[in-house]
Amino acid sequence: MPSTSTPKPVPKAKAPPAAPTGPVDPAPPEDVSEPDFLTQLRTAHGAAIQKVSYWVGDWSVIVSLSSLLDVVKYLRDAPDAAFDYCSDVTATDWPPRDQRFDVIYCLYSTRHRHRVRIKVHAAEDEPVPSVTDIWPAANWLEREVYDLFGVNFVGHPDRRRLLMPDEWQGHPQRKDYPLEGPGELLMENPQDWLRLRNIRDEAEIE
Amino acid sequence: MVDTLVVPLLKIIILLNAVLVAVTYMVLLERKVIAWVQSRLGPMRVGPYGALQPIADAIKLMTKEDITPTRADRWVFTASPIIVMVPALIVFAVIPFGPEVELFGRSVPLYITDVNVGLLYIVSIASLGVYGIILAGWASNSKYPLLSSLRASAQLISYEVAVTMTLVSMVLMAGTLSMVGIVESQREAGLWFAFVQPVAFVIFFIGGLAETNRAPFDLPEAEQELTGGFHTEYSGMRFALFFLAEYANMIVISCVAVTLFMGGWLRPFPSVEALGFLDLVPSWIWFLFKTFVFLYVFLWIRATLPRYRYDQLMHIGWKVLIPIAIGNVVVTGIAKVLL
Amino acid sequence: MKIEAPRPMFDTSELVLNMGPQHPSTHGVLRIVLRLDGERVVDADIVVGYLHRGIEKLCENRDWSQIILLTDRMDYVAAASSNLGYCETVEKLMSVEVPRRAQYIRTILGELQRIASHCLWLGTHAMDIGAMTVFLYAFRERELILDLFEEYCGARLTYNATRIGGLPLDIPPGWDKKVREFCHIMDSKLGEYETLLTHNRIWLDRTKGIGVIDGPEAIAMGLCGPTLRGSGVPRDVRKDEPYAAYDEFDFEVPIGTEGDTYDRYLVRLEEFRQSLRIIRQAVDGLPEGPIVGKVPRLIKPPAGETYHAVESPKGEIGFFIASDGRSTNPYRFRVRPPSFCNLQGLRRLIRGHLVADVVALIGSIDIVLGEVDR
Amino acid sequence: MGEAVIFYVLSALILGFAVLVISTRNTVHSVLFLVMNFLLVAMLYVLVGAEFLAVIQVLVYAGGIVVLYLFVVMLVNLKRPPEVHQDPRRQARLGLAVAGAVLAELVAIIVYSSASPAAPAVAAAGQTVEGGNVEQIGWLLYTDYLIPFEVASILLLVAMVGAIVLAKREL
Repeated sequence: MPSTSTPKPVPKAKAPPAAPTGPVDPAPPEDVSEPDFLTQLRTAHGAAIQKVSYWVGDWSVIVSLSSLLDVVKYLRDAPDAAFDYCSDVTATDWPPRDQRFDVIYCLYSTRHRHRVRIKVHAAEDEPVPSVTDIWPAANWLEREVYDLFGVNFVGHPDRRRLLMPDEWQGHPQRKDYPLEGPGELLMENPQDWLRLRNIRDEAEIE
Repeated sequence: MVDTLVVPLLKIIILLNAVLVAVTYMVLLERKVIAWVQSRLGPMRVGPYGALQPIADAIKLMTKEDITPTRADRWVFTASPIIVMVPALIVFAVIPFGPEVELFGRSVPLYITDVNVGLLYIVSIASLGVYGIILAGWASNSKYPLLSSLRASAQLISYEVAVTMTLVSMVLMAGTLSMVGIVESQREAGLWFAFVQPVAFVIFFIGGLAETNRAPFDLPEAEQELTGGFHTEYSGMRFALFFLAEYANMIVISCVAVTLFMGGWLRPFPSVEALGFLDLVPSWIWFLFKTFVFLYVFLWIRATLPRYRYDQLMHIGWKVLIPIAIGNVVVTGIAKVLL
Repeated sequence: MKIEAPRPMFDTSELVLNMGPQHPSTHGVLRIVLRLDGERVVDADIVVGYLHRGIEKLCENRDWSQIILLTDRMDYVAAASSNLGYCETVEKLMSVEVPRRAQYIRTILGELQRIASHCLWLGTHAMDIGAMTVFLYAFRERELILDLFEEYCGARLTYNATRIGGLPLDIPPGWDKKVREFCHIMDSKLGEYETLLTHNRIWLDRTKGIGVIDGPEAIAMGLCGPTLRGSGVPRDVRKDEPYAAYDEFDFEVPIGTEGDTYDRYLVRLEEFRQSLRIIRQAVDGLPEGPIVGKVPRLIKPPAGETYHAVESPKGEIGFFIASDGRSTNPYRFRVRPPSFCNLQGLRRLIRGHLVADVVALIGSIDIVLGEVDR
Repeated sequence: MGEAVIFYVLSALILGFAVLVISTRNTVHSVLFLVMNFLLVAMLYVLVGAEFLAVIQVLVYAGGIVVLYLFVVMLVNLKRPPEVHQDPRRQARLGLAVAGAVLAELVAIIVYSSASPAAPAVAAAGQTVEGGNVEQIGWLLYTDYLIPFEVASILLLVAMVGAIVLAKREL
């Protein structure tokens, strides 16, 4: 019996997969032809477009933050695009990235019945221009994104928290926000948690 | 002594009790009728077919906690339900349920008193009920009751004008303000006044709906808008007083309508001899039956119609009902002079 | 020289009325802070979030098939529509083919759900305006639908009725017959509702010209569903971007002309009929075959993002889902709730109207706070 | 005897409530005492056999006019005194003037009535009318007092039109 037995190889604990650094945004395959409005957008605002991607039938365009307003205004007004309906404004959070937020605008045209997604990358405090002037529908949608992600919308007429209480700390939908909320204390002993919070609030007031 | 003191006192006691019982059963009737309209059963648990439900309700209301909001005006808050309830009850003094009848060898009139300003008495006492509603809303020191009491006072005052105008034309017809006299004059005319004065009848009925805050004019207590209105802050027996007063007022309005337009205790077509067998039914049964029909219509309307909006209600009151009522008075007067 | 403005005779100050979060007509825990001049609404602030349960965050930490029952809890009066929307979105991400029989049954469930949800809307809307009988009539018929759902999946409110790739169960024997019977009953009951409301003078007075919004503005405000169609915009996801088996059926998209509360009422009433029409066609043409497509046991869609919308009874309910392709839960789960977008337009609709109209308009846009707040 | 007792009790109550009307701080309470006052006055009318007047008193004053008072008092915030009332001696001066006027009026009434005791109104109108005092009042209003009656109604009409013109911002 060998005295120096090599310790059994302990099965390595599977390291948690590294946090993803961003969406795939695959380029459109060769056999799919671009819709007309995208081709025209390229000619009109070619410099603003960072990438055009296609996945399971959805077109999405990544544009640079600085020219967001120009692009969406063009998309709303150009007769071939006519994206008059803002279905959704949302965001995704990719913390390892420098510009951690993708702010996503899901647009629809009631005239041509087509869709497109516009995406911009934004860093934590980077100002994102509000599109409320172009689609009033974006008002609450942007408020919700601000509330849950902390995306810094500028030019929004009424930038308050929407779903969370006004005095809430942090932005719950971020990936680094703990799932169980502000801390275990809240769950186990709400009274203490409340007292602590009140002390903190008073300290803030002073 | 017996005729001047004992009999009236007995009558008052009997009437007050009868009215209060009628009012509680009115609540049950409403729940039943509306339930049937809505293909439900209504109360079924207390007593056979829910017949004892009013008693259960009364016990529940009396044992409930009596809450006075901290910032309410304590005195006015306490007084308001009483102010609402008292006029609703004392109006019954002049309602004639029947003519003089022989009872235990004594001629007893089936009404408490017959004053020569009976109709005006009813109108003036009924107009005092609005104080309870206004003050309840104000004294609660709460916004919904306040809005409600503003609505209530505007509504009651506006519709009072139209209703009083129809009464004027009725007085022109009958030539007296006494309730008994009005019934007697219908006997002489041989016709219910509802057939002679259909316009006044309709206006009186619509106005009556509004005066009693019943659907479709139940804006002051619209629970979907004002969360119950002026009695939002009331609980227990004080709330019950508001509730009972509303139903007592419904009965009053029905009684007045029957007296003025439907011949009071008279049988249908009092002048037609061929219908003489109808006289076998005692007069007061006729009166109660007609009142019941009116009350049923009240409930029926509540189950069927949506609610008017405040401005529409005022519009109907001032721009439709009042001009028609005034025109009706003028026409009646001219007809009276010419005929 | 300084000219002083004439001093008003009395101080008239605006009354701030806090409507909700506990109020009989806010359909849940909606709070509206009204600024009133007399009874006229000068402005309103709509406060939501009282029912916020963090469903989006929760879904990002549950695996793909567990999420279906969380979607039940959003629009809890139209759970099957949310189920369907979510499952279709994941199927789109995974490029799964769903068998035709499953598509048909999904369509039937979706339309039954639409009728049930519209019944609840009609009842509460009429109740808010004071017509209490319609409420009980509408609930009577809704009960029949709940019975059908109960027979299909065992639940009466939160159905969990679809699965990724198909359905959990085939329809029980005789169920299609009962659905046909229901369609027959519903047809005659619709007449009852109409008798009580459509030509009722008071109903017309209360709903005509209230909360008027024209088509272009409604589109810009992001309204959706019957609320948008009431303004004359023929936008219906079922027609424009057909899903399930809708492209195989013959139906119309009713639209309004004036864009007022009455038109929204008429549009929804007509949708009852169109839904019945779809259900009849689907039951008649129900194909045979499997009810689940080819899906792996462990659901793990490839990395990518997609947005997919279906027409819930309230409007376009969209799901934006991002998968990172590695974990068994979505990386980002986002719902585009139709009630939320419609509620946003409420402030514009109620301005200048009376308190009583506020109640009518809340009913008219048909919101469910579980979906607004998630 | 009984009537006299009732009369004095009623009068005392009326005066008491009248004092309360002007001495209460709370405006709504004050209006309420005014209503009580009116109701008691109506009872006085009943006591002297004028039921019609009594009922009209309740209907018009208690049931109509004071409700409007209450309406205004509830709607308008009266907590802050208007600036014109800031002058502390103004009230005293005004009060003195009004008191003097009332005193003069009382004296005049006493002197006048003791000088020439008025004939009973009904007797003056002629005894042709039978029945209750409703008929009598009606008869008087439409015969002897026709012109004052019509003038009063025109006055009220003008007041009503004026109120509508004032209240309506644009016609």
